[in-house]
Amino acid sequence: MAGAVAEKSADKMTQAREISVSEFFEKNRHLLGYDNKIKALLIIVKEGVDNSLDATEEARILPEIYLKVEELEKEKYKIVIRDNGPGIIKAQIPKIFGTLLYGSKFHRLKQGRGQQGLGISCAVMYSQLTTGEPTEIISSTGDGRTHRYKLKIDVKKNEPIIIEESEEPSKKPWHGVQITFIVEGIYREHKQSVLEYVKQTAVANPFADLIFDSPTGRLSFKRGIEQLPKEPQEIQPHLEGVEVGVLSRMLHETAARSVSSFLSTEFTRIGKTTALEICEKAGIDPKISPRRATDEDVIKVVKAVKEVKLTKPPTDVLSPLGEELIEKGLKKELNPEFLAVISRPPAVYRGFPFQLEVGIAWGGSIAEPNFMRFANRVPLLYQQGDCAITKSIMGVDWKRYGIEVDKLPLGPVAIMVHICSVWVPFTSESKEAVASYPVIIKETKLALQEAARKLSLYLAGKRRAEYQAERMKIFERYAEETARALEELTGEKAEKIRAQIRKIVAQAKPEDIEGEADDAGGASEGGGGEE
Amino acid sequence: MAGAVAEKSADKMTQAREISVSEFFEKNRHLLGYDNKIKALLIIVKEGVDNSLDATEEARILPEIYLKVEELEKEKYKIVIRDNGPGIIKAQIPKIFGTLLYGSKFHRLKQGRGQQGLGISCAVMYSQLTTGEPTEIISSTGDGRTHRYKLKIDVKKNEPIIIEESEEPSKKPWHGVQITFIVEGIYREHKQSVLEYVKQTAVANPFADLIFDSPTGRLSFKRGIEQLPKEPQEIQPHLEGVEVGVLSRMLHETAARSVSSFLSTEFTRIGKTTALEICEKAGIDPKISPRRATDEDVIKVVKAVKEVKLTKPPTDVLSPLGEELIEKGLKKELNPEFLAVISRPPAVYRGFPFQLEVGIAWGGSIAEPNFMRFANRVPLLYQQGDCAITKSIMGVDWKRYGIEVDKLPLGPVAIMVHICSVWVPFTSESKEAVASYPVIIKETKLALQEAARKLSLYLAGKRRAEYQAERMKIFERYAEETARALEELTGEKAEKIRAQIRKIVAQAKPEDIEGEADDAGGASEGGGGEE
Amino acid sequence: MARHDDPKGGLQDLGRRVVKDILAEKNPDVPLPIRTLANIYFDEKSGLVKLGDKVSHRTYLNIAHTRKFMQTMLVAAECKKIIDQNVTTSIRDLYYALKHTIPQTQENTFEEQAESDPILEDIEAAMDTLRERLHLQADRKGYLAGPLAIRDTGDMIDAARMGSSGWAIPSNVEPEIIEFKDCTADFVLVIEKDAVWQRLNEDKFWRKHNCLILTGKGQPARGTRRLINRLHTELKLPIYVLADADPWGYYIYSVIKQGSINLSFLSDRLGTPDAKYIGLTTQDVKTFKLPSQVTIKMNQGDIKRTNEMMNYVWFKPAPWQKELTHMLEAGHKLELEALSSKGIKFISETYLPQKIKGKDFLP
Amino acid sequence: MARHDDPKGGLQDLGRRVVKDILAEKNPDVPLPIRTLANIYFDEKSGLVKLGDKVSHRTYLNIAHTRKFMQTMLVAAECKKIIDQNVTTSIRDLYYALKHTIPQTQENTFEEQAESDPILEDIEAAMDTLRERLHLQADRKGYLAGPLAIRDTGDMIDAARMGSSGWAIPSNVEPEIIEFKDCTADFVLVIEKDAVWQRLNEDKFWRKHNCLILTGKGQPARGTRRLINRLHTELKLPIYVLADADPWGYYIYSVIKQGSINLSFLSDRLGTPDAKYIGLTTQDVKTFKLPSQVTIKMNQGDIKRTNEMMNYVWFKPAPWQKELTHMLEAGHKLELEALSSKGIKFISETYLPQKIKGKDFLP
Repeated sequence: MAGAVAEKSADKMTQAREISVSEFFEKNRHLLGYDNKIKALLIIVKEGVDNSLDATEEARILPEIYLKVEELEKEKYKIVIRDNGPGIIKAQIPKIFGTLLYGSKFHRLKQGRGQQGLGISCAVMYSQLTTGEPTEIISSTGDGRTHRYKLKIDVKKNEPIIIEESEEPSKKPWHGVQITFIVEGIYREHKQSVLEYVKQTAVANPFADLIFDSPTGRLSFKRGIEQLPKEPQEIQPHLEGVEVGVLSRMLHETAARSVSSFLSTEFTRIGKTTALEICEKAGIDPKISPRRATDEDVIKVVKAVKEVKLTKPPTDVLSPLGEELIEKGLKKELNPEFLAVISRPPAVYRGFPFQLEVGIAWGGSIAEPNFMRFANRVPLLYQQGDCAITKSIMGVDWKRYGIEVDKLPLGPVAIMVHICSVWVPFTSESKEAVASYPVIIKETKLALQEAARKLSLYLAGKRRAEYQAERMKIFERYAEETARALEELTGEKAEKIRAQIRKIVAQAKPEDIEGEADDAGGASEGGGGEE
Repeated sequence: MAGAVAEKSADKMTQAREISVSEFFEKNRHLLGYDNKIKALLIIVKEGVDNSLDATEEARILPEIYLKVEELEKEKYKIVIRDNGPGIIKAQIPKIFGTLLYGSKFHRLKQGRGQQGLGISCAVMYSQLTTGEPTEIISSTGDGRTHRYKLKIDVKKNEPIIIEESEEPSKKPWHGVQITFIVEGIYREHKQSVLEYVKQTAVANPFADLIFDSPTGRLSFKRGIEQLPKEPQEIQPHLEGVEVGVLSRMLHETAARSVSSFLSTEFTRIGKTTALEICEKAGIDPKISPRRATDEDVIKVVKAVKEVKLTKPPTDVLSPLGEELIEKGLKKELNPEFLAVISRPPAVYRGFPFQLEVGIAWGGSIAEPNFMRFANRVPLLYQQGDCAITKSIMGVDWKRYGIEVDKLPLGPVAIMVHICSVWVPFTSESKEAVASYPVIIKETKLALQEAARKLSLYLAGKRRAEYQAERMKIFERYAEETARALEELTGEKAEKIRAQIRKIVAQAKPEDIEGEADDAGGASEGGGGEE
Repeated sequence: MARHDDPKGGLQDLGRRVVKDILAEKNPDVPLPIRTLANIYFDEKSGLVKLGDKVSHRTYLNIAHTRKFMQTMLVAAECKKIIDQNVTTSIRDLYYALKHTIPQTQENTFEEQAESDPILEDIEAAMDTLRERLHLQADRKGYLAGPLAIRDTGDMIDAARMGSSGWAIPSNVEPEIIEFKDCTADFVLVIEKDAVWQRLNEDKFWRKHNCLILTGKGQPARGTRRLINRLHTELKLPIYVLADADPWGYYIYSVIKQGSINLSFLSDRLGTPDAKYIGLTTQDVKTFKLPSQVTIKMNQGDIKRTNEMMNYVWFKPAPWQKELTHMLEAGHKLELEALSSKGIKFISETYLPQKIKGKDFLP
Repeated sequence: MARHDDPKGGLQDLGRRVVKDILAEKNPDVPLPIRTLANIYFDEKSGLVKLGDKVSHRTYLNIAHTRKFMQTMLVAAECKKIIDQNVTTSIRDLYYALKHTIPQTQENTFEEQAESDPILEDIEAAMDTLRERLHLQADRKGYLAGPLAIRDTGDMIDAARMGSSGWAIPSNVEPEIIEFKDCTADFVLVIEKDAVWQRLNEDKFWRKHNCLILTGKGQPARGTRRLINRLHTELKLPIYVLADADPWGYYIYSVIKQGSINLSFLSDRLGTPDAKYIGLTTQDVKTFKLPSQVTIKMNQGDIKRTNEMMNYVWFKPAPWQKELTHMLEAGHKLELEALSSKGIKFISETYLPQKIKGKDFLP
């Protein structure tokens, strides 16, 4: 039998081969959110618009973005996304749009909307998969030439196929990118739609001009502020949470001459003193060459890191919206009666800095509870229940702040939560929900609680003022009736009594006013019955 | 400005490069379920045991699997998985364990536990990432030689690094594979644990011998049946639901000479007649070479396919557990009072055949509701709420079947659902939940309803028998009192009346007995008050 | 079953029929008149709510009947026993006398009085008799004052000389207990509420207006309704009813006038079709310029009830439809005490005299 | 405040005190006796539940008092007006007469009678007077029969000649309305339930045993309690109480005997500390061999209530502690009608004679 088994085994094994990333994602496209035709439209728009906003922002250009969704036939749409970004140089266009996992952002630790170099090329793949149509890219870097490509993807090889390619002088000087997809999809305008995505994007990016030509008409979102947020900075990794495998690889790739200089040059916020302290705690010679560090050494270093107090990563690498921008966005959209905005200081999960921002708006035009989640300024519309942000909202004891709750808060309340990070941990590649790292939930809850405290003070103050006024009114209200009854009993003129009561009320000090119910009333015992 | 922009753009773009799959999953390992240390242990055990079961089953060997989880130090475990499968030939060992997306099963359409060639190499990657330790693989194909490797993965290149390699004559002839991981993890024995996985695996694979040496002691699961289920068959893709992009690629890769022969040779269950019918409906010449088919032709074919009645894919390619095995598994585990097992005929989603099997057990040792989900015989322990199986259970109107419900059924009920398919659509790469394709939900609900109907008949019969007996008792109960009252009214002896009533009751036919309440009683109108 | 002037004989007949079935090995069967709305009709000629011909059969071999069948026999047998002993007892006593655990079970013959009361009504209806004839006592409430002399079990009572409390109307007012001896009154004023009755008695309203004043203290008991019926039919006195202007007050009036659905088999003894409604109506608010704050907003139940009442045959006459429509439109109701807002003596010195003088009644 | 034999003067005094405060620009203050359990004590000497000295101050400038303060003044003023007009009215009339919308608001002076009734009790307690003296009428219920002659507002009534219904006890039995003229009875039997009273009246129990029989129809109204008090204090008649053997029956007895917590300020007029409890007790089940099925299982409320009662001072005497303990141990209660299980005439011919003869009473 053994022989037969070996033969069979060998037979199977020769069939084994490497699978390309494109093949993998073609078959597993639900991992990127392509679950259904409605959502497919949203994801393609999102990938395009997010890229445009990233590109303009990085080039420090105030974004002007044009988006069009046009129905070609039943369940077949043309999507056009155009920006005024820096454009893409000719040589890179096919690779960027025709290769999965190709990008400039993957190895960088820097806050941005895109991360993996996966989204836009998957959109190209999805288009060709559903309609057979290539994707058209037009781009200029402002050098007077416009490049035009029609591309598909060779799925087996994970390589671009160039269907058409042309270059012409720009009619007028411009820079930017325009992408046109032809895809299968369904356009709806419900809660989790392209429309909602565009609206929320306008809230979180008030420095952008947005035009959306939708199948139901044009929507324009004018820029609300003429200044870009500060540019996020790229950083080195932080030692907190770094794992054995990664450290080991970095040790073998570094140009540093010694372990201590490796630590202080390859990681953020590690000075020489700290590097030496780590080596000392790990019991290894700080001067040995990184390449000579053994696996045991790596493990010792990782353990030592946990015993050393590390400086947090630099706080200025992130680009939060800031309280002013959040206030502008929410006021513009919701016109609330009260607004509390909290920007937390940055924190760190697994070595990545991140920062939470929260806005809670109350009353005004808000009719019902409204929860908006953003990650690096991108709205998250799906998988609300699985998201660390939703879990954090549910984790706050809203009743303590005077707000009714049924799992989520009730009443005329809008809650906006923005997480920005050099690396936002999504629960899936479709980037719909933030993973529930305890420290992220903690930070989110702290931000929410701080904002809720402000709201609670406002609501309490409002109630108190109403209560005081109500009280004085009560003394006033019963004066006339009391005076007339007393006239009947005593003959003293009601007008006079009335005037005197007014005087007494006017002179009343708060301590005269406070008080509890008198307890004259008889208790009924023994089960009732009239007496 | 245009110049500056172009410069900046060029600068960014030169940083862009391809990212390896290993890098991608290293950073996004939560996509594979490595969310926390408890779950990490489970996933690694699962990848190993699933592979072992797949390998033995494919080689038609009755599986004997040994599993050991041993605590080395706090949060550091050694995991050993050994099988009696066919083994792996020497040349393939490094690739299979040291390359992500390397496997024999990806392009095959055949029911199996593993699919992507991703799971076991990711386990290797996770081990080295958390402990820096290589993974040891020992294998023999039964040819008298045993190969031993210690491997790591070069993440940047997605290639194996061979740390140690040796070959020696086997001490005694054997075939199989033994893998040893050293990983960070936490061992627990709660609902979603290694222990639960092993237990449920024993239920769904009663033809396997399993030994589990856990940190708390040894558990043995003896084989309950000495025969493997029939071997699943590999099939060609089915035309139903095939998409433009895939069809287009297949047309360019086929060896067929004409479109019609392409359709009848590359797809399952398409005969010449059907192929010609499709071409006719599409309005294209069936004789043209596949390579000459234009994009428009492809779209026409896809549309035509929807108008043609297609034969379902072959039903014998899947290997369901079968009603007998399910019954054995559930009876052994739960000792229920009643058991209904349903195996649905195969159905198709997106061109993939799949099949649903359901077991509903009631009473006996079952104390509380218990839901077990399996996909291709693998227990699913996480993400219950997101799973099509859970949604299907919630979609059944259990009350109709006499079963109490609070979203999920209540009472002493255990529900086991098994989906097998040549390609199970999971919601994520961690394979924890089945995606909610409408047809899958429909099939699951049909299976559940069929089983629930049987259970409902059983419960109704039980209630009816109780009710009939109760009824005869009632006639008996009131006879004495009635007889005595009648003696008072008429003077006739109570004993005599009593005996006569007995006779009447004994002679009563069911149609005499049935009846509704008489409606003599007066209705109270106008809000009560004694009259 | 024909009306039994011999209740004991009737009970025995009932038993004999059942025994006959049993001895013939037939499923025994007690026919009972159906007493729900489905078997009620308004007899235009007599002006009474009456019981139709529909009959329900209570049989032993019907799982839903068996217990009730037994209970019916038990109640019938107990009534016969009470008649034999020539005593009177209350329906609560009847319940207690019959309640016991059925041998060899944990079950009682009756679990609560709400089980025995309807069985008794079944028997009353089946035998077309009054519970008083079965020597059973209904609850009593209600008072009367005015120029009426009565002989009650030998005692002479003058209702014009009963001080502040009036004559208490007993539960059984059948002629064999209560004989009318002398009456000089011109009419009877039936008042829903005792407090109003006391006011009028204090004012000796009955003397000034030469009438009898009578209150049922809410929904009148059977005895009180029977008394009103006798005062009208035997003494030919007109009956005027004074109740709250709300669905409950109007319902009380309709029960006095036409009888009730539940006791429809007794309508010709308990109903007084010639009774007139003197007030209150919601239209009085305008007529008598009552201040708007004494009105009470109708609740959902009131509105629903009023809409139902508009469809009853006995509220079909135009003046009633007008009043009920007015009530719904105004959206308020009012109680008799509302008249106090015009002063304590307004009701006796203004409201009633004006209504009686103007014959301002609803039919 | 001292007891007012001049209720109108008392009301005026109340008003004058308040006006004096107001004119002195002081926050006006009405002291009111607290009528909750916290200010109740059992006066061993008199055997009555009495009101303590604790006083609550109702002031105008207290947000929780202001509305009640106004209402107190309104009720006081209205009572003065009624006395001025020399009429009597019901507490419901009082409510209606006072209810109106406060000018410039959507609020009424009183929203429901449940608001005006306690205010009236506050005034009664504050002035230590009876509502009857304020010309207000309480609800009435209850009947009496037996050898007692009464003069009621000029009419002579003989309670031995009242036929089947008996003399209806009015709401106000103060001597100025009800005068006792002649009485030959030896004792008074106070019966919780009217049905039992009717049975005994039918049997002419009062004639055979030369007594008065009286029922309050459940918890006796104020008038009935006052009458019992007068029959004992003025005619020196012993009072025997016959009630259900359950917490409610015992509570009714205690109210007749010691007075109630809520009307504790009236205990010396409404309570009759010398009253004795003749039955039923749960111990009677054994004594009179009652069948076990007439007992009723105690529910949670009964058990809770009985445990509370065991701690009341007035149930501290040993025989009561024994009975209450027995009740809890047996776990059942029973109603008067339970005696019917021994036959319809058992109560009048066996039970009561045996108890009276053996002086088998609870204190």
